[in-house]
Amino acid sequence: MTDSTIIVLITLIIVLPIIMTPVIFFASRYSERLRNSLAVITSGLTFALTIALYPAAVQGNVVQQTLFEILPRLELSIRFDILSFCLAAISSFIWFLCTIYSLDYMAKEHACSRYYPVLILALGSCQGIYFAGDFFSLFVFFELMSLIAYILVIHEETEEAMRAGYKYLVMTIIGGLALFFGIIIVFELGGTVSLGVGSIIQETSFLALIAFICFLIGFGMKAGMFPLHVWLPDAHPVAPSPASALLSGVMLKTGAYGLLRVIFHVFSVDLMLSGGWDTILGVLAVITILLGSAVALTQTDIKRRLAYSSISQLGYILLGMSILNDNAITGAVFHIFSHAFMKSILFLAAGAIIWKTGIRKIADMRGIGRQMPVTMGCFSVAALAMIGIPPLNGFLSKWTLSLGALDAGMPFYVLVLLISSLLNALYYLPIIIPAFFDVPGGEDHGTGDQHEIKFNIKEATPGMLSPLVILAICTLVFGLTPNNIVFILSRLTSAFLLLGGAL
Amino acid sequence: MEDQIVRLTSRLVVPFIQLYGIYVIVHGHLSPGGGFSGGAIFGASLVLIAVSFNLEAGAKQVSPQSASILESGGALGFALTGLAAVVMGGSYLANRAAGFPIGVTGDLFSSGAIFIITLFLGAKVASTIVTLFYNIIEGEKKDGTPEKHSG
Amino acid sequence: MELLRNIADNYYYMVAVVLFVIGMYTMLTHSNMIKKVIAMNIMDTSVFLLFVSVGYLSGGRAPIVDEGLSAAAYANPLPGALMLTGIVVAVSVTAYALSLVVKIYRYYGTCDYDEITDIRSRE
Amino acid sequence: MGPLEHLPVLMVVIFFCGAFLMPLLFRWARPICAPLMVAILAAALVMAIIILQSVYQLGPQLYHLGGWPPPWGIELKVDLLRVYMLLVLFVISLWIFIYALRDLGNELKEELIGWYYTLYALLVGSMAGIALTNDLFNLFVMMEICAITACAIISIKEDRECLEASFKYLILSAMGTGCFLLGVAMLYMATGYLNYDYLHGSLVEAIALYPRNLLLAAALFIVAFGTKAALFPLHVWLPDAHASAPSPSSAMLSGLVIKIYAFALLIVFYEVFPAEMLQGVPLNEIILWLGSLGAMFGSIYAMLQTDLKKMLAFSSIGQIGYIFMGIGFNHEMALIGGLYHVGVHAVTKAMLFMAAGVIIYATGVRKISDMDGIGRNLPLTMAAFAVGSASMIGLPGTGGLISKWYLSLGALEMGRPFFVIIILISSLLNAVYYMPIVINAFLYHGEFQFRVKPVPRVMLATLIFGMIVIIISGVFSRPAVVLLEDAVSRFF
Repeated sequence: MTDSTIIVLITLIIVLPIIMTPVIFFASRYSERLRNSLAVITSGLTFALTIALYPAAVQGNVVQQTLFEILPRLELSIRFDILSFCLAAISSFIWFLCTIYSLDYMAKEHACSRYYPVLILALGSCQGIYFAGDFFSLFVFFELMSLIAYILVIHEETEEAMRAGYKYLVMTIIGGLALFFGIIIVFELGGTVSLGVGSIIQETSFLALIAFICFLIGFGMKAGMFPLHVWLPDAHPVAPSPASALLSGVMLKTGAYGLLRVIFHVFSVDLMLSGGWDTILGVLAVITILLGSAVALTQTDIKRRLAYSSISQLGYILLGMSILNDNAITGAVFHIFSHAFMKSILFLAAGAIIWKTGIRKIADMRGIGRQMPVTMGCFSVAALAMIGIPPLNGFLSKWTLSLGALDAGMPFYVLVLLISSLLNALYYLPIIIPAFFDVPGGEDHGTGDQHEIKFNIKEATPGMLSPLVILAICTLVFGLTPNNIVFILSRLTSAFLLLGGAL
Repeated sequence: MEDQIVRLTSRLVVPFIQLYGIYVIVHGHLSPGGGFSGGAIFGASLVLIAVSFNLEAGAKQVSPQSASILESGGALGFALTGLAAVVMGGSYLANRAAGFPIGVTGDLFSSGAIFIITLFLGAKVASTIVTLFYNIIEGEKKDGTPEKHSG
Repeated sequence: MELLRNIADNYYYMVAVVLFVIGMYTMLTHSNMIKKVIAMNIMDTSVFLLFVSVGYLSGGRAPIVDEGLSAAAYANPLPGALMLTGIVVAVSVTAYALSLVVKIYRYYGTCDYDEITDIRSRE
Repeated sequence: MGPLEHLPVLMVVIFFCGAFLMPLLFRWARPICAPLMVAILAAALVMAIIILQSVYQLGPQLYHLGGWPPPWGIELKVDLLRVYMLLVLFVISLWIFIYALRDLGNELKEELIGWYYTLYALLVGSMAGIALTNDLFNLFVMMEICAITACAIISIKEDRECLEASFKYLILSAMGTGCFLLGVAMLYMATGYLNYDYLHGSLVEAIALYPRNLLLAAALFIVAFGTKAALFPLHVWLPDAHASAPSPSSAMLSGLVIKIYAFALLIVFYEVFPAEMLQGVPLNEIILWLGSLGAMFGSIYAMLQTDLKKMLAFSSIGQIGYIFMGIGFNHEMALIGGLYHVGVHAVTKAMLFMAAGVIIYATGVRKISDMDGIGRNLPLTMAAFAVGSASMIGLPGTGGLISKWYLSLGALEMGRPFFVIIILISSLLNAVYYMPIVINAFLYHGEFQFRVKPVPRVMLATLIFGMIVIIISGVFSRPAVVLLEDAVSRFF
């Protein structure tokens, strides 16, 4: 694949959703069907275009192209490498499925003519983040996506949603400003913010440390890193379920992606290690993992529990980044994939349950597995993967991460992973087990039959089930076979990054 | 106010004040004074009439409308005289350089454009003083505030 | 002694500064609007005085050109001319300020700033 | 002398002629008043563009009024810096005037509109004069014309708040003038010159003879321009004045008038005072600190406001703080940032005030809390408001980001990352008070409670123009930045 083809494809991937946004918005004036199909087609096309880049990614093509110069030495540019490809592929895939899922889920909701354009615009900006060729463009798309996500968060427009949204917005803006500060410092120290020049900052200094902390705040805020996670458990649950799936499954990863880029393109592995900055990240990651898991235990609302779980899972990715060796980075990247699959399943399944029954409390979900076997089946697959039951993909990422930790001589981290897995089991199993093995209704286990009539619930529509099933299959496939495509991609990415990540 | 002495005195004095004002205006380039001082003297005479008689009598001399026209006209004339110099080929507000005739130093007409400008300025200042006076007084009258406040 | 002589030599400085400070103080501390306007004039006048005193030449003649006198014999006309403009400006500002005071007075029946604040806070 | 050489003075005179023509025309030929004003503003803009070209070709130009050379005559100077200011000035005043054509009838009595045109022309003319002059005393005269007309376009509305606000403004502005004139007297006593270039030349020697006088003069200038430009803590007059004025006046005052004084301070500090003079004395530092305090406190005060226009007015105090920071850093990058912010904030704040004017025109609502849900009734207006807010916060794609970018780079070059944090915190504060308005306007759960009049197309068109300019300033900032780089390079 030639460079120019790649550039054209990338531009299309970013521009297509952005152009389609107003089209979808105006289409909704004429017919809902047209609007819905346009939204699905757009996200599907974006996914297809992204997948078309696969051969180039595997071959190790790297393309960097300046589009437009805003200020001297500060430009909007696009870049293609394997890391971009990985994240763009997974996010457009999940986006596509969530859009399909939305068709039925949102049919009952209000303001759909706002929801779909916003969804597609967020897709465009998300792909923009991944294909941005310099930190300034990345920042632009990052802010765009964060602000658009606000509209998804407050979609329900309830009092609670508005409050959560406000918190989200304030945090987003703080993060954005911190990011801006970091970018300015990098520009000042290195004279450029392009991703194509390898490590921009060569030596540690006070300003460089400030820049690192700023990036940590900016991207860590989005990734739900402790102590900047406070917005996340409020904002994710209040959004409509497909949007929660995207927020937790995909958009959180933009923060992780940004940090990866910062570590490998602004600084370098040596610089991180010599400055001891990996320790900062490591400590924060450990706290994030443990805190997220522990607080998730105490939640009674299923979506809130899932949101806290996201925090701890993102902690794994951060941990992988702090260890900074081949296995750890592979694990981190692989976990970006696996968590995207798993968390979207969990949110979509929870959404299906809420959509069908209105149940949000975990305690009320007893026996629901008998009524909605497919939904709960998928949920269980994902939950088990989260816990890290061996052949599933969650296990694979934890395994690789642990290997990385051991390689780096930090067995302590393995312990953290184990404790966290245990905690995961403690908060996921109490959902799954009663769902399948309890009878619906209440404490009286023996006389379940009459309750069953009251709770005569069927599965959600096929349109909602099919994305779930597809994702569950992916989870199984990418876990059961140790040498699957995703794992290979993660390996390649890790190798690529550790080689310096530049052109 | 109905005071015979004030009225008689001001009626006697006003023509002289006005004449002096004009004198100061036209001799602006020869002796201290000029458009501003002369205009102020001239305007003061008009205010004096209005104060010592009543507003109608003052308005008979120079109506508020014509005062405001004179005001704009004076300033406009000043600006246009400056522009005329540009048209005649000098810098803005140029005098001799633009070709305004300069007489013999010491004569009344010995300053070219300055003389014209001073005249405009005098008209402008005199009418401004009158307009200001009317503005303040009329505001008082129209509104009809209680008497005790207008001390 | 040195200091005193300096002060005595530059007395116009002192007068100007004293006037300026009086004006500024009154302008900022007094709540009566008319007093504020007067203070504004005092302040401006102090500067005019200072400026004119710069151009003054003791024993110098009015700067009307006459044959037979050297340039050193004349007082510097420029500060005077400038201050004439300054006075015109000050007059127009004063007139405008007074017309504002009149109008404010019509609304409130007072031209004391504190009283106006009182009236407005009661509404 | 070719006709082009007279352009500097014509740019000022055309306004004064127009100003005095307006009352006469308004009496006899009312319909042509507004088109004539538009024509004058457009003509001035064209002249500024022509001058820009000739400055690029021939370098800075001097113009001597009446043919008298300095130090006796009044001198006008045109260089890139001034042309930039003039371009900003003319574009924005033309734009605001077009908006004012429709809005004035709403706010003023019919017979006062002619006078409003006069004042408007005088105001623009005097601001052009401030930008162009090369002589301190002429600067003083122009500043006074500007001050009086600026007060007058507030008090022309003749309600109580306007009168009080303009009186307060007038008094404080007169105090500023007094300080300025005293400073001028100090400089004149030390050097005998009033012309910028001559002063600059002779101050180097004078500084050795009269160090205290000259420092006092510099301090007085800070107070004088600071008062007039609402530099914290001399801003007390601004909120009332800008909030109570008719909306076009508010746009003009917040958009341009305070900027022109900041610009004058910049010229005096960089062009008149030699660099040696400011060594060892932390005058720049003072400007910098006051600017950053203003940036913080302006935003904090703005958060507490309930009235929309008052909030915008307080926000101006914060934003002018950035401009002063740009001046105070004494670094090329920061100065470019500050100057760029002059233009960006002029557009943004003018547009926000116009949007507020449209809201008041259409619904009569002034309170922020009453604006919930207004976005559905006035979508375009609130979109403009949203874009303006984005630029105030400094979101990417808007001009606000570019100026903050340069300011921050300047701060870092000077080794002062602390001030970058101040800039960021004040941006955050901006977000805290601008965002809720936009969000509640569009996403409020419920109906807007007030009756909505249809908005004239002209007003909406001006808002659209504003949005476009803000976005262009954020995306295609190169030409302006290059111009500013050329303009300020001679100071460093």
